[in-house]
Amino acid sequence: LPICPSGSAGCQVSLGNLFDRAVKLSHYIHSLSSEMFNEFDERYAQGRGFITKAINGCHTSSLTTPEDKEQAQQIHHVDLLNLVLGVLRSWNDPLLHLVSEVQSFKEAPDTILWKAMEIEEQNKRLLEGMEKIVGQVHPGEIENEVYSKWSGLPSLQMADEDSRLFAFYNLLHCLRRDSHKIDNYLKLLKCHLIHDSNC
Amino acid sequence: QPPGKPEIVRCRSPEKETFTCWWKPGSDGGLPTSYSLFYSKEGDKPINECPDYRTAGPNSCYFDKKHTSLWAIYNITVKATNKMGSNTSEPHYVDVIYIVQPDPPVNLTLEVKKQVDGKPYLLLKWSPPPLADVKSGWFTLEYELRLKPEEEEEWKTFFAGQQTQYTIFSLNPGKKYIAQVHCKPDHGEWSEWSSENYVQVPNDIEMKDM
Amino acid sequence: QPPGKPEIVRCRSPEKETFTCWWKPGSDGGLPTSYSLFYSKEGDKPINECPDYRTAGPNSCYFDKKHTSLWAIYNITVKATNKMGSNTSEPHYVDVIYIVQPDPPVNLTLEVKKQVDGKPYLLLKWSPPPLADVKSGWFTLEYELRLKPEEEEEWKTFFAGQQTQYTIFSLNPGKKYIAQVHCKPDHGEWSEWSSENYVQVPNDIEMKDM
Repeated sequence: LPICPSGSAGCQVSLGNLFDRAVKLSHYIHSLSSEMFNEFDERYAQGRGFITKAINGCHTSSLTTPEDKEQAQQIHHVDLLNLVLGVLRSWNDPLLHLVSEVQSFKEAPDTILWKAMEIEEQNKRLLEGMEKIVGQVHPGEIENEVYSKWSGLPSLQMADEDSRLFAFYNLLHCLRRDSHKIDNYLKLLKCHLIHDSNC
Repeated sequence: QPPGKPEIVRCRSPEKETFTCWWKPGSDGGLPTSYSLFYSKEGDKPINECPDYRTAGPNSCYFDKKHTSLWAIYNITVKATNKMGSNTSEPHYVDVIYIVQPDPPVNLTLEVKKQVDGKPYLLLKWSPPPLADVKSGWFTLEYELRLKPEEEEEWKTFFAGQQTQYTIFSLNPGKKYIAQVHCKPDHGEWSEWSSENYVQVPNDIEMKDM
Repeated sequence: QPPGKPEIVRCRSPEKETFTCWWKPGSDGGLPTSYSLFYSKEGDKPINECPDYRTAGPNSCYFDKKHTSLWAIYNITVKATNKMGSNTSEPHYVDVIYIVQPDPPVNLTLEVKKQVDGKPYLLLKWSPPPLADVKSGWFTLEYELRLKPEEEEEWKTFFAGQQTQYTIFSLNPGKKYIAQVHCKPDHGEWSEWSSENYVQVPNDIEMKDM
């Protein structure tokens, strides 16, 4: 099946294919984030009661995102797409620092380091794809304001071990949560935009 | 004396839209003891009481859609009270997205069919659990089925991805096969196995694999 | 005279993150001829030159992660130039997802086993190629195996979907079977066949097919 039967004019990856790839990637990123969180939790966080402090602790909580199916279906799909873009952008910086800080972590297992690097790379790849998708769904509409700044680097470098461990725990907990949100919203958007909500 | 300390034993969401928690009472101190479940949700301060103690049966609290938020940590406790005093469980922290376990798939059917070259194959079909909203994309399910000749011990499992049908080629003629199917959300736990269904592979089917 | 028209003969990605294209030079017109590969990504106006002519050997261009996008179709041409002029290939369009060819599966094992009723069957098991195993969820592979008695010419192939094991019922006693397996990502190309593995079906196996 030739990819561009009529030559280069108008020859591009279809929206349906873009969504297929984005959903596969978001699913993969969340699975990795979950595994990384669980591994860190088992190895470093047992019995420290970090979960109670993790409440209200994500740097992206300023981005008001839908909390259930009805809300997610009521919001306009372009706004939801831009929210996904905003959450993804908000993770570029922390993921970059996570990789370097995990490297300086005493006996951090390679598996956590590999996952941090893989997530950092795939997150950038998904961001590129989402910008392409928004470009096709709503041409001329790349909003740059939706974005939440991260200022957690100092806490990852604190001398006190318990505080530092909690900072990592909280970052991985938020990554697991936000990557799940992105994956969930993209699967909803794909069914809505490509399959007319009849997946 | 005052009641023993109750314990929240399990919380589960069947479709990422509602969820239920169950608790195990402690000793009742020989006196009539009542139980109340309290929760607070990440992001808002007030402590609320369980919205529905009945729908999910005894020692349970059912959170309907209106009371269920995803991506938010619920801090849940259960308090046992009798005339002599009360006792509160340890807090139980829940984020609904990590307690998702669907109901089993339904309407599993098995049919022996023949290929063009006469060779038989088994076509299994099923439907997603009714509660799960797969159509909108809110819930993505993957399926796995297991099959074995009736008299055998060992099941053979087949992963069917997101399909709701599966074909199995290498069959034994004259055998009665049993099949079950279960499902898993994209990020969550496997459901229980569905009820069993059977099919009898006729004897006269010509069976040359090699 | 000017060089003949070169032709892009193949592009392949091993893991959806990098890719390589190879070209076949046309006639060089008896003169020293140089080759340059140019590409543009759909919609982007600028034409870029190949980032790396060396890594993948002669007449090739290697696109590393930074230069590989899953989200766009590449329009690639190769230009041959000598003193008398130049000649450019037909455009070659590449969508990285469709040119993925994984490495073959590994650890293929064959085992003759017996059912409760004594009838033998062959259980084949294998593992995904190492990279795909690590990136499961990003790489979904499907498998196909082929089997034949050693002395026969014709292979018999069996599609195993996403399973990493397969059972084959009707076997011939006393025969030595050879098997191989290969794999394919959705939309991509089949890998090479794995290395062969053998199994000897014992003679004394009671071999009632029907």
